[in-house]
Amino acid sequence: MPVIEYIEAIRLAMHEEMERDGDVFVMGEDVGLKGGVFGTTKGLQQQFGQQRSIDAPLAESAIAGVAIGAAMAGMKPIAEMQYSDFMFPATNQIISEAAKIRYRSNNDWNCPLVIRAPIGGGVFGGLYHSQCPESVFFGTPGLKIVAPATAYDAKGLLKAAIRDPDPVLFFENKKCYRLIMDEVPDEDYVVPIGKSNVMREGSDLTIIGYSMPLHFAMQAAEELSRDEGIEAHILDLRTLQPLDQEGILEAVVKTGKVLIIHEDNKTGGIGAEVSAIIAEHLLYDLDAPIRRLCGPDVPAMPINPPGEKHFLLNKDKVKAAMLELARY
Amino acid sequence: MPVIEYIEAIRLAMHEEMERDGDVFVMGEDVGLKGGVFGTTKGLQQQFGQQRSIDAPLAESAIAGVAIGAAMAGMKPIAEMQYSDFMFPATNQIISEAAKIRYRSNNDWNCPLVIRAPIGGGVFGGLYHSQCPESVFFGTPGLKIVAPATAYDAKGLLKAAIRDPDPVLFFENKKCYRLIMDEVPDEDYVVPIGKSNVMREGSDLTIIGYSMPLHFAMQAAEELSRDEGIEAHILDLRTLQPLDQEGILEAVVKTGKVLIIHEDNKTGGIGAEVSAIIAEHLLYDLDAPIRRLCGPDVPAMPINPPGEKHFLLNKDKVKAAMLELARY
Amino acid sequence: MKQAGSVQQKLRHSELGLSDERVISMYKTMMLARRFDERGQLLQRAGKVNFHVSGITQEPSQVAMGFAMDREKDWFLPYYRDYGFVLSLGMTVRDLLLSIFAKEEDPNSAGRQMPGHFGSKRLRIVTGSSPVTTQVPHATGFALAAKMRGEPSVAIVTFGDGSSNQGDFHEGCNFAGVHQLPVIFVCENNQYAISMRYEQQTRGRICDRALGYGFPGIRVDGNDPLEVYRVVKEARERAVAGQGPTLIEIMTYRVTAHSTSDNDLAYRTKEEVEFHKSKDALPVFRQYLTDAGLWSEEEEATLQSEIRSTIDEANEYAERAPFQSPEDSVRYVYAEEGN
Amino acid sequence: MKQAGSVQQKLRHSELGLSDERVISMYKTMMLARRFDERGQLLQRAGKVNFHVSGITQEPSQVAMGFAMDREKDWFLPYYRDYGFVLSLGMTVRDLLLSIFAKEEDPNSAGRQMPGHFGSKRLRIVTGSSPVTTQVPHATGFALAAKMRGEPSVAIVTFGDGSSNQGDFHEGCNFAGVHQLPVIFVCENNQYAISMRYEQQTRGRICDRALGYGFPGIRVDGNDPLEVYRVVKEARERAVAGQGPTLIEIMTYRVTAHSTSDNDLAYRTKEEVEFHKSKDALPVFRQYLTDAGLWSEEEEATLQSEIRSTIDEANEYAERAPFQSPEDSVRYVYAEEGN
Ligand SMILES: Cc1ncc(C[n+]2csc(CCOP(=O)(O)OP(=O)(O)O)c2C)c(N)n1
Ligand SMILES: Cc1ncc(C[n+]2csc(CCOP(=O)(O)OP(=O)(O)O)c2C)c(N)n1
Ligand SMILES: [Mg+2]
Ligand SMILES: [Mg+2]
Repeated sequence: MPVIEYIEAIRLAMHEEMERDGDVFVMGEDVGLKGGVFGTTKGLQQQFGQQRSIDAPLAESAIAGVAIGAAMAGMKPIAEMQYSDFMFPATNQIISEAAKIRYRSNNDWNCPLVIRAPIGGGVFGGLYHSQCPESVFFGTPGLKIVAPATAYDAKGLLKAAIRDPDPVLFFENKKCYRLIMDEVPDEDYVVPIGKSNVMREGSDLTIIGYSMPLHFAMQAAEELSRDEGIEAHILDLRTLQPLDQEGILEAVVKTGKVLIIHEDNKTGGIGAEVSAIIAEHLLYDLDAPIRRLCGPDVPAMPINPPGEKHFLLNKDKVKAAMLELARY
Repeated sequence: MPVIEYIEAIRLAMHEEMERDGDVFVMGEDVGLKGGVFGTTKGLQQQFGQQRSIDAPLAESAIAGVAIGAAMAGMKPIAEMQYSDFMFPATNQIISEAAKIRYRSNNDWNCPLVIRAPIGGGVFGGLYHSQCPESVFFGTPGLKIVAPATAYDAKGLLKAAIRDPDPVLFFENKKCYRLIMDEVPDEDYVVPIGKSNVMREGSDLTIIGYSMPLHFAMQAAEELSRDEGIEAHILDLRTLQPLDQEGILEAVVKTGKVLIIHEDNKTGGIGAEVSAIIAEHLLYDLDAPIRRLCGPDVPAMPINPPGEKHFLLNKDKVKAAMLELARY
Repeated sequence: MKQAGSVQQKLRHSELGLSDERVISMYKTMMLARRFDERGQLLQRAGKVNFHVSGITQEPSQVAMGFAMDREKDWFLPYYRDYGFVLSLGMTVRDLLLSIFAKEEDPNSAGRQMPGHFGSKRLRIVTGSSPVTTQVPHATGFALAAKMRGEPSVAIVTFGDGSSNQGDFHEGCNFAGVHQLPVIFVCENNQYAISMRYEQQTRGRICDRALGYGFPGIRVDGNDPLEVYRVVKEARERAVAGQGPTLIEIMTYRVTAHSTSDNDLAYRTKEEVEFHKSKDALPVFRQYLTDAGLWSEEEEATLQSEIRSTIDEANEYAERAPFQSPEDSVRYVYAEEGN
Repeated sequence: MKQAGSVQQKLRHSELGLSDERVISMYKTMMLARRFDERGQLLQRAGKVNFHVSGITQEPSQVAMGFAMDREKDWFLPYYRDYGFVLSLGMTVRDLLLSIFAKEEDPNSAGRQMPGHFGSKRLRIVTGSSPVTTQVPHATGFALAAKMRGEPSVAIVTFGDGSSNQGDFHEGCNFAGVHQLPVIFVCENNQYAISMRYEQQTRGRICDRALGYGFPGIRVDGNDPLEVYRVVKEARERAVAGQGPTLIEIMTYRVTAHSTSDNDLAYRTKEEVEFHKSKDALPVFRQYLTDAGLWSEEEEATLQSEIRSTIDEANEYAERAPFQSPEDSVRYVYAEEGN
């Protein structure tokens, strides 16, 4: 199976879905001739033309709102937000509109929309090119939210999102774009929305997370296995909304010790809900308090290197937390 | 001490602070001559003039954004969002701007802004006049969020919010406006932001919540005490951001059984964070799984009476959950 | 105006390409909207429903809009006062009463949303929400879809004067201008946004904003429905011909309170309201038909009694109809299996 | 243009009320901005810093803006290309280099934000962010505060052409129009928003949008800094006199890539860029001073060497300066005790 970059997996998913279905199109700032500021939509305009790879004016509420209209009309838009930090002007369109169209019309209308937005730091982007906006949208029923950590999942989840009849926020991690490469089959496949994935089997402690930090956990797990004989069980949520409750509980039961990790700041993050689900359903199976290792509760990460490093998770921080929990 | 309505407490707080400090002003749609759609700002324009009770064009991002500018210039604006459902167009101004001004300028600038927004249902307002938007803003460091349940707290917290040097979202419950009346002293006082309040002492189970549903819990607690001899300990969070961790943990230790209640839907709500805090710090003090009783995970409540009733918490639903937990 | 020049006036609708039947049908629809609206107010006052929002005096131009469009091909994004508009698109008074009573059979939302929140895929009426102006970019999106598919559909969207100050107005118009999309933006300028007079909302003319987006902006008298018809029809023709969007500002006046929850005399005088009531286009339109020899006292009497019985029946039906069950009221958050 | 009419031109700045010293100082500031900007590019190419965003060719009009305002009274809300603007307001090259190197002593953000995100309360420069156009309503808010307090302050805010399509532009302008606030909205139309040409962003003229808000909108040639000075000064006078806002569209061109992360030849030609480089206002302005007898080769040489050593020193200082400590980098989320 070919090994490809995470960003290439995203590009391929769009490319294949646009070939497969004439209703699929991409829209966003600079997505056309330039192919996006990260190059994610490169080549799409050349192949599919300006009508299906639309350079949109610099106005995120319109990008979302126009895409919502087109989706209600039966198209399948993929709206790109240049950085997830810049999707907040579209919040009203996403929360008041996209999320509520099916419900408010009693199933008469629906909104098969995908909004792609790069999340995460570590690229010296500072306060407004590094954020994780998950918590803003997580509490809104009617939205689905996915956040892949691997190229395989990126491609399969994006395809599933495009085919989904409801609005899906697709949070791709910009640090993963060129850093993460893995095997991706040539054949068509989807990764089902709503299913978590066990990345590593283990019996000593369970790590639950999503997106980039899982790679730190995987590296740390290898070292802990080799050096300490500690075996971590690692669960990739992949879908944040709806959370895979069953998958979470299974992963917890395996070890009885849970560390939740994400880059988004701790308070009000996805980790809180994961922890609450566990505390509601598996309290008596726990051998240690539920730990969360997340970004600090500050508005965003600074651009200067020591500040950025201090903010972000990395292998060493995750490993230390894992070790501490394993020894608990 | 005079007993006054919750809405009157809010009006009085604004009135007194405007008298006290010439930099304080209110701004929003219809806040002037009409005195707001609920009457919350009634009389302010008459007393303080059009310049300090400003009718703003129908544009929430400007209401927030202009208020932010004025706040940075040293004024103390109270921006009113007509319904919290309509504050989403201002999300970018609130999250990207108000919340980050102090941090991004390394303490050079700050933003002493209050945004008032009525939350909650039960007024036959349907999907877009009933929502609880807490979860959208809760995960954003740099914001403070308060949500009073009583007239006393409404007045004291609003005064504290107006005097606070940082942006505060003040979520007033529209169902409480005329339904909730309690003793409010004539003298100036503030309720400190960040401090929860024990509404009722008890030893059998702990209820943690905020805003309107606490009144259901109080009624249910009385009945349970009288009929079943069950004594509930009830904690009003009052401030949602920053959460009073110490207060929460103290309340939990009292009984070892926790029921968290709020009207906002369950997934991703404030209750998740409260539960996660407990699961992280007091796991071994718990005698039962942590329960959450919240709005269902649907986009918003319907306008038709049976649908609204089905969506909302009430005394009976809370009582049933309390009883079940007490008997656990 | 009514007496003199009637021979000339007789021709106005024909000149616009409106047959006698169509112009009569326009009048009937306006009257139906008016009577429905009055019933809504009555029901609220009688405590039978919680809430009503009125479009009285805005109906003539709303109906004119509807008649200027193509019900089979176009897309409609009305706002909450548009009873006249949606009635001209095929929604029935029964549908509207089911919505007022918030009953399950309400095609707009099964009684989930407030009245005035229209939506019916069958009628190509796009589901709307309460936060104002969000529908403007949606209309642009429908127009984009039509253009991409090569369909001769035009999207028409309405909103209030106050609502035109939302960012979404600007963004939705500008996008449509850049891509020259087949969409008509209609501002029903009734000179108030709840308590706020037009001058408190903006110092510009709304129609002038089109200039900044590179397409025509036209102001039209809402009390002249035939002129509204003409302007909308021309805008539609431009749109279909690939000449892009048009912004139309219909000058009208809100004679009722903002809604049944509002007391408008707290911020304006009875005299001001009475003045505008006296300019009501409905009797003028009837006079036009009469002068044109198309309408008589008898026909008026028959119409009124027909409308009354239609509304009475619908009212009774809607009042008796069941609410959506609580179990069903939490359905359709996402597609269900087999959807 | 350079030779002929020089006698007449000699008077231009004096006619505008600019003293010889001031107009020379303007030139020096433009040149300082240019050389600083070039250093920024160099540092990025040398791998010393990660990122630079350039304002080259936009500085002459930026400096003109700064000089037309009152540094003691007004409020300044620049956008990320405004080096010329902030240098004319009292920010130093050392401040800017500290920001480029993201060092603790950077007055803008202590090295927290990207370069080009200005802010200094002392200099009345309002802290800015990356999401474009959010500063427009802020400027309106500063103007509102000035009006409420009866202070003779004017807020001036800049933004790009692409950014003028955000809802916040519309909302911020309209609010200011309604309340006739002392604010100047300046669009630096450099004809690109990253890769997107002006025509892909809007079909209208940005200056025309003012009409819809009820205040004047003026388009001015950015390569004519004295004209920019005149227009901004007049707008300021109108503002102080209580006559409300002005929208100014400065026509310019972005000759560099969007930022050092962008490859502009993917979407435009070298020829197009060269054509606009040839219209650079900086040498023209120098010629103007020379023709006016205010500037010589020797003065130019001195200026260049002064600037070089200023920049070199600042560069060295900034490069050596410490970063904010990780512990401090998480401070100031909220006010700290005693704040
Ligand atoms: C985003 C948003 N903010 C506030 C409201 C509350 N609201 C409902 S109608 C209205 C006034 C609308 O005025 P206008 O656009 O002129 O329409 P009209 O009611 O006059 O027809 C307001 C402020 C809302 N529905 N949505
Ligand atoms: C809300 C938002 N969306 C997207 C971006 C990413 N972005 C940064 S600059 C830019 C283009 C701005 O163009 P323009 O306003 O013309 O200013 P210029 O860079 O040309 O000076 C974009 C899209 C952003 N900063 N903010
Ligand atoms: Mg109106
Ligand atoms: Mg530009």
